[in-house]
Amino acid sequence: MSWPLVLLVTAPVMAGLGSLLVRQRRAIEVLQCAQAGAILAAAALVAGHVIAAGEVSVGGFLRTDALSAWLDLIIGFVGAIGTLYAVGYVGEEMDRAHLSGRRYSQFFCLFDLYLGAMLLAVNLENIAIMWIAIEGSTLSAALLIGFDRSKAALEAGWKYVILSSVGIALALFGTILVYYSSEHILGVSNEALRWSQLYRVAEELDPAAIKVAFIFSLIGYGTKAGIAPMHTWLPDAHAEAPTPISAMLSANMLTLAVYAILRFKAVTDRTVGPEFAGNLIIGLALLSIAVSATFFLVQKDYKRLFAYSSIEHIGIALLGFGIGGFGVFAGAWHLMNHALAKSTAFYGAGLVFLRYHHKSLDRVTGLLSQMPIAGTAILVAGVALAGLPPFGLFISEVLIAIGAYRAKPEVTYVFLALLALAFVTLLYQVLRMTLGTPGEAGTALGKQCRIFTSAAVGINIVALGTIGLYVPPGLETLLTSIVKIFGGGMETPR
Amino acid sequence: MLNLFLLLLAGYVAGLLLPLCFPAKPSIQNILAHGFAGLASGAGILLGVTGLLAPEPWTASAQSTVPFLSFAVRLDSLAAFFVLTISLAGLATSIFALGYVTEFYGRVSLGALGSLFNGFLLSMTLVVLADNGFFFLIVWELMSLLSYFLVVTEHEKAEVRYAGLFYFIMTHVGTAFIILAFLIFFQAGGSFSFETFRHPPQPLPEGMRTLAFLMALIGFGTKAGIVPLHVWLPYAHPAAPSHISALMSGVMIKTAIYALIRVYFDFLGGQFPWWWGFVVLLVGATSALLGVMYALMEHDLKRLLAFHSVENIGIILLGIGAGMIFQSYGLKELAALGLLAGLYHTINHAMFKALLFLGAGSLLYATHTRNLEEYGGLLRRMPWTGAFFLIGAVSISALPPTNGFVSEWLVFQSLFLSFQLPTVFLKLMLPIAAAILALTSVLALACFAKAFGISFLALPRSAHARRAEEVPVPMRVGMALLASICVALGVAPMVMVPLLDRVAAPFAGMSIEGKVLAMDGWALAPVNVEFSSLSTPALALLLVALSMLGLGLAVALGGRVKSRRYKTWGCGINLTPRMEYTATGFVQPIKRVFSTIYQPTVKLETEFLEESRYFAKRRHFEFHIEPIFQTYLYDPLVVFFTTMADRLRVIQAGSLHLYLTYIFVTLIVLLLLAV
Amino acid sequence: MWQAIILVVAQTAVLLAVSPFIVGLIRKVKARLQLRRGASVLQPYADLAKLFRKQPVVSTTTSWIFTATPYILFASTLAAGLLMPVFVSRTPLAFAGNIIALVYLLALGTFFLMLAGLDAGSAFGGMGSSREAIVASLTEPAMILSIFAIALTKGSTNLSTIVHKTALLEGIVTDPSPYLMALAALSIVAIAETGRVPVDNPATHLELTMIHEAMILEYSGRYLALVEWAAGLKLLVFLTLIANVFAPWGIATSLEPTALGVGLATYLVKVSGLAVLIGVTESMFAKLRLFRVTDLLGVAFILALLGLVFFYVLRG
Amino acid sequence: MVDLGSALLLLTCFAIVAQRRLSACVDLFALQSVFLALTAALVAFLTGIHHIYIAAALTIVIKAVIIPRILKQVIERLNVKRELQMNVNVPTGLLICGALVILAFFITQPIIPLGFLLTRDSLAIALAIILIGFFTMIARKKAVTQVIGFLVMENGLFLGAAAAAYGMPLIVELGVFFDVLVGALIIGIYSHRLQDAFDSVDTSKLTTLKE
Repeated sequence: MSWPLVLLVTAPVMAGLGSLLVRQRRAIEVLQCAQAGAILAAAALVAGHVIAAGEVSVGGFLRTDALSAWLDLIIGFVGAIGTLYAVGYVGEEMDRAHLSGRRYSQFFCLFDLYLGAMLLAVNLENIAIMWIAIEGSTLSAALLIGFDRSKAALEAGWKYVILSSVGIALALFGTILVYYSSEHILGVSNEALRWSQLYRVAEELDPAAIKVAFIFSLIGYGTKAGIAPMHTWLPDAHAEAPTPISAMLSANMLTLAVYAILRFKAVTDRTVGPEFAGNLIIGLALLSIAVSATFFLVQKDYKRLFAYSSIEHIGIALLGFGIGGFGVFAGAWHLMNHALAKSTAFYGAGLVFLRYHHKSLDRVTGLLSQMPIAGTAILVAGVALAGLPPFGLFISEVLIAIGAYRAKPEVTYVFLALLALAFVTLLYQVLRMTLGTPGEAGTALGKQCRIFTSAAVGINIVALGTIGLYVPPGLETLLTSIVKIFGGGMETPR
Repeated sequence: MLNLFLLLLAGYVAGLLLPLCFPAKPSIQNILAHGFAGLASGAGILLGVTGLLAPEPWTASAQSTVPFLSFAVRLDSLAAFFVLTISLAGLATSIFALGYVTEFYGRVSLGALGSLFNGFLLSMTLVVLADNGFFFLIVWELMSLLSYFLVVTEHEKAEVRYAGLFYFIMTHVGTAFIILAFLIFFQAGGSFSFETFRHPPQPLPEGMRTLAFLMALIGFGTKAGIVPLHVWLPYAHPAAPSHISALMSGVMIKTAIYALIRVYFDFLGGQFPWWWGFVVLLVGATSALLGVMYALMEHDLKRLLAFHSVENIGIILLGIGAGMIFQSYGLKELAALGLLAGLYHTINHAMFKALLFLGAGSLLYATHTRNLEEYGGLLRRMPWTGAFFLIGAVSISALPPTNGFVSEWLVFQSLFLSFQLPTVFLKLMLPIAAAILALTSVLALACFAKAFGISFLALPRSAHARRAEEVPVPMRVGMALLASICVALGVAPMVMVPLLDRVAAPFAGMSIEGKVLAMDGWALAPVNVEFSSLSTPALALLLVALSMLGLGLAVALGGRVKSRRYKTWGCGINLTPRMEYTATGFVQPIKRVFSTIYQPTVKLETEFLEESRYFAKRRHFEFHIEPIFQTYLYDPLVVFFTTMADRLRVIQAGSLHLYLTYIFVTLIVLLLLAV
Repeated sequence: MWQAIILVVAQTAVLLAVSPFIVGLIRKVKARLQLRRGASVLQPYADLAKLFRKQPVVSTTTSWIFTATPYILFASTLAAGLLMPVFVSRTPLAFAGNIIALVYLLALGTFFLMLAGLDAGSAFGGMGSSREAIVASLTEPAMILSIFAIALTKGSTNLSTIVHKTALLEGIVTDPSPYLMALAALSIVAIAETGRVPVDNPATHLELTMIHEAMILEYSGRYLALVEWAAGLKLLVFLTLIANVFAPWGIATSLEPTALGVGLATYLVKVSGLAVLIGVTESMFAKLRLFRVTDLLGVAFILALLGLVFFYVLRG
Repeated sequence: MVDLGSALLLLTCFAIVAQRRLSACVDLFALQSVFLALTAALVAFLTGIHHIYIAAALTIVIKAVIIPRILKQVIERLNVKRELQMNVNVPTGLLICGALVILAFFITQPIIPLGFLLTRDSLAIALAIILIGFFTMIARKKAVTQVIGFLVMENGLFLGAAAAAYGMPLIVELGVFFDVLVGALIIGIYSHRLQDAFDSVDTSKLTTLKE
């Protein structure tokens, strides 16, 4: 019973190639919606199987444990909804003749390949092949970021491609080092690269080698995850990419990179104990939160604003993972809620951009009264991202604070202080945008665009609300088994 | 009790959701929202009363899938008392709102306003009911969030947005401290349930206890509006629609008082050094005095009332602080008395402050201005509102026989009984606190003589006031309810004291009902009749009887003389509003006497006629007082952060090589660390 | 029970009867000291009677507050008087309120008087009220502290208890300094509260200086009568307070007729004595500027505080 | 033997750092790739792991032939002959590279004993090459030289994989090669577009996006 997994990784690729072949817009739209449905269903089914059976694997090639299933859910859901949004958004661009039919189909081809690469990466068993898939996603993203060929877009794309290529290269060296130290035990073969195998023999691996390997993969994949100080490409890319892509980058790709780091962390923890990797991650995480908190205040561009908030939240999630125990629970939960909230925020931002054709924060006010959908999206997302109930980010942040306080109280003090600062600065900007009286008129959006985008926003907000204060039992099983992957038990007195 | 609780829950939830189902039908939304709110708060009143009378705390809980979180509620006497307070205010405001919100039709989405109103009431109720730290934090934050959105109801106004943001930031920073305080308790017990907070497996070390005390004081103090954390309050409360201001000022800040009592007397088991109590006392005295002093200088009625909330929180803390001091010396009955006094003032302030804010709302409704100088002569146009406002004013000025007087009298007593304390220092400090309290209440009296006199008496000072008309019935009913409660709590303390005793007794470790009530309930006599006694019913009767006597004498000695109506003597010219004493003029002496605190700056510009320097064409006068804490404490902070952020922009300088260098350096540093 | 009611009525009667006399006496003393013959001591009674009969003029700008105030003022002041022992140490209504209640009853009257001052709409009334506000707010703390200093020595804030104990020479402090401090403070307070020179001048209508007179400027006829009477009562209340708290000796500690007689007589002597004293001081001092009054009241506060300190220091 | 090959690779790195003329840099890179291929083949021969031969062959084809050609074309089109000013001047650069080599040996010290006797030091050298490549990207301003720096890093990686770890599984190798190729292509495309947009490939001029 493994077809859903196969479907999950193949559907986007097929849809992508398909939209390259069929050139009519309507056909592409249908294809995309079909793909969205397919990955959504497939992701749900895969997760279901994993919840039931613990693991799903196809050949020696694909293997999905709780962590992968978690990522499947995130990427699958956000990807599917993002596809709907993209149909609305890019369609609008085309209606306004900013886009030729050829470029239209190219966009969706790249978009789907990008999605496919990410979905593949999280379900692969072999860490080296996972690297290849991630590199694939990097490259397709590189093309998407520079998609509209403005100077800014090119600059952002260039920076992205250089920095993340370097990062990814470092990550590969990390992988090689793991292989280098594991092949003595598992033999010179694919076995030596399967994480399932690695976990098994991790205790026997050479600590020194694994340490170095972890540092390389932390910095390598960390560059992709936008951890400070490797985050520098992130604001540019998120701001200049077409908004559906910004949403995907922030909600999916960063999460994917975190996933990759986690795979290595799991091995490292088994080999040298959780302290080493934990401390490194905690340090960088706090740095990331600090950086983003300070940059909220000086923002002039609302897409950059949300980009920095991604840095902050990836930092928070990593802090959770770095702490371990139910910190892992919180971190994973944080990733999912962040993905939902952040994509919502970018959906809203995209609509605003379509209307005003500029990204200047100072000139956008009174969204609630002028663009109810976008306004609500940004307000709700802003409240959620600021870490307020009834949204899950509050839950995870408190849990992380708890975990941190248990492990290292001083970390908690710093963490809470930074959170408060980030709260103030982010909310200040978000409220400035949404409340008040509208500034300029802008150009109204087309009907189709409105339908698709508001559907996307609506679904996201509903999802965000439902899992706000309540972890569905299925997801809870996933989370607990994720915690087990990191060797922590869930001692959770209620 | 479960049924009552569920009824309350259902009512609020219905009021939360249903209005949203009828978009663009404001009148329906209005009725649904406030009708259900009224229903639910009615249930809340019953719940509170039953809870106060119940022998044992009532608990219920629903498990959650989140670690450490469980939706547990516990209705002990303390919680019940606050539920009662919240629900009373909730009921009155709901009735009032029925009429009041009509002026928002078309301007504001009634659906949003109504459901936020219900959500706000619900969250406040849950705050006092929560029995799990995590749950508490959630509803606490929800309360802040919802109240924020209520504050910015009229967000098209810039000052409203500013007020809201200021409030939101302050309260959230406060929450950070609360989280820390809870984490300290959590550390000891490994659980967030209040039960383990109460009885941790291993006791907290002294240092940790002190830290928890301070964190709680800062965290909850921010919400309560203690000086110097009060700065948000005079912005936020006036910015909200008046019935919301009534709830925020009357009730919301009380949840902080609840939490403080919960933490100090319940979690920390009332075991603390005397200086904790002294700190609370100090904070209370400062807040009381500065609160009323800044209130005096306000001519925006709602800001004035907001500052009085700071004052009254101070008075409440005086009572509680005294109680804590006595507690730390094991003087149980006095501890109970102090606590009782504080709690009594809590509910009293909730009632008369809500009443006054509703009154202010009515004035706003009738005149569309909040500026005292533009009112005047309203008592003849709005007799009902005027009467209710007067009752509120008399109560807040602590004049017999109203409720404010009773509770302040009790606070006085608990401060005077300080001669039983062992140390001379405290023996001196508490009476001085009493003196400060006396000063405070007289200044409050002056302030409300101004507020009522300038706005309701003499001639109308503006076209607004001339056009004013009495407000619709629901609003009057709402105010009438609160006014009658104020009087009742004043003349019938024997009803309230036993209930309050049930709240205080468990914490102080003894019941003092018998010691406070004398002459089978007709007099209060803490802690024995010899020391002091007070009987408001007697005073009320006496006052009535004697004014009858006065009337009698007048008739007897003078016979029935019909009095003649004639215009006031204006030194020969006809009296015009411009000759009346203004609010500014009224407080001028006070401003001058206390100029060290106010640091007033006065600007007077005069344009003379060209012909002669002896005739002024127009004079422009303005004075403003220095908001010390903002200028010297908060503004510098803001400046610091903004400049810091500005400096740090160089990190993101845009150069690819720089970025590559970051990665390179990080890599090398980490590698060196690892090896 | 009946006994109590009779006593209350009697006390009421005495207060009502004596207060105009005190006012008259003070006037007389001042006149004498200014080498005038001055009006008869009984003149105030005649004034009251006349005012009651005159037709009052009520301003058209006023509301019901204006007409209600005299009654409230009268009632509250008289009630204050009934809370404290006058010629019987155990006054029946003592349970109704202690010294703080007394202070706040007077405050109630002041509050409504301020409102009335504002109600007529003339600048004088407003000015009076605003000045009354500052004076009242500065006297209050001193008053509370001095009262407390006394209360401590007797372990009670019930006037009746204080007086009774002192009269029976219970718990007399060996060192009188706390008493003296408190006495000084309370006298200053009394002068300020009752609007006598050097704080206020009851005999002037010079707008720059008047406080109390300014508030009641618009009153006439029976309303004025009541207000004046209340003013007299307030003065008497303070005199009685000082007299009975600091020198209660002679007051009736039981209800034998002789004791009552003696008590009444001594009471009259004491208050008249104090009245003469006031008359003398009034003619010795010039009225202070409003903003110098604050210094005077500051002194009162410090005195009261010192009284407290002394008490504790001596007790150790 | 193998270490000798690795040493040669390291040498070419230094040459690239020292070289100012772009086309020369490209040639040096091609040369380095050839050395790399030889080393890999040598490893394959000595260990008898055959798929490393394929890897070696691919290296020759892609890195020694195709990519250099692409780069040459780019250079022609952009007619940037030589790089006059850099962020770090040549002597300092060389010194830093020396330091990096020492660092690489220092870091790999505890790991080396793990490796196969035959290729003891090539791991250290691989790391050194990676770091030097990275450094080149920082030190040079022109897009093309940055690309070369990146490709040098890739070579370092490949050396690490082939020599130190006796080659990754074949499928991995193929994947990696594919990615490298595509990556190079995309970077090429970008540098074209940058040229069109900014008429220069001096990446230090790309600083419009910042706070």
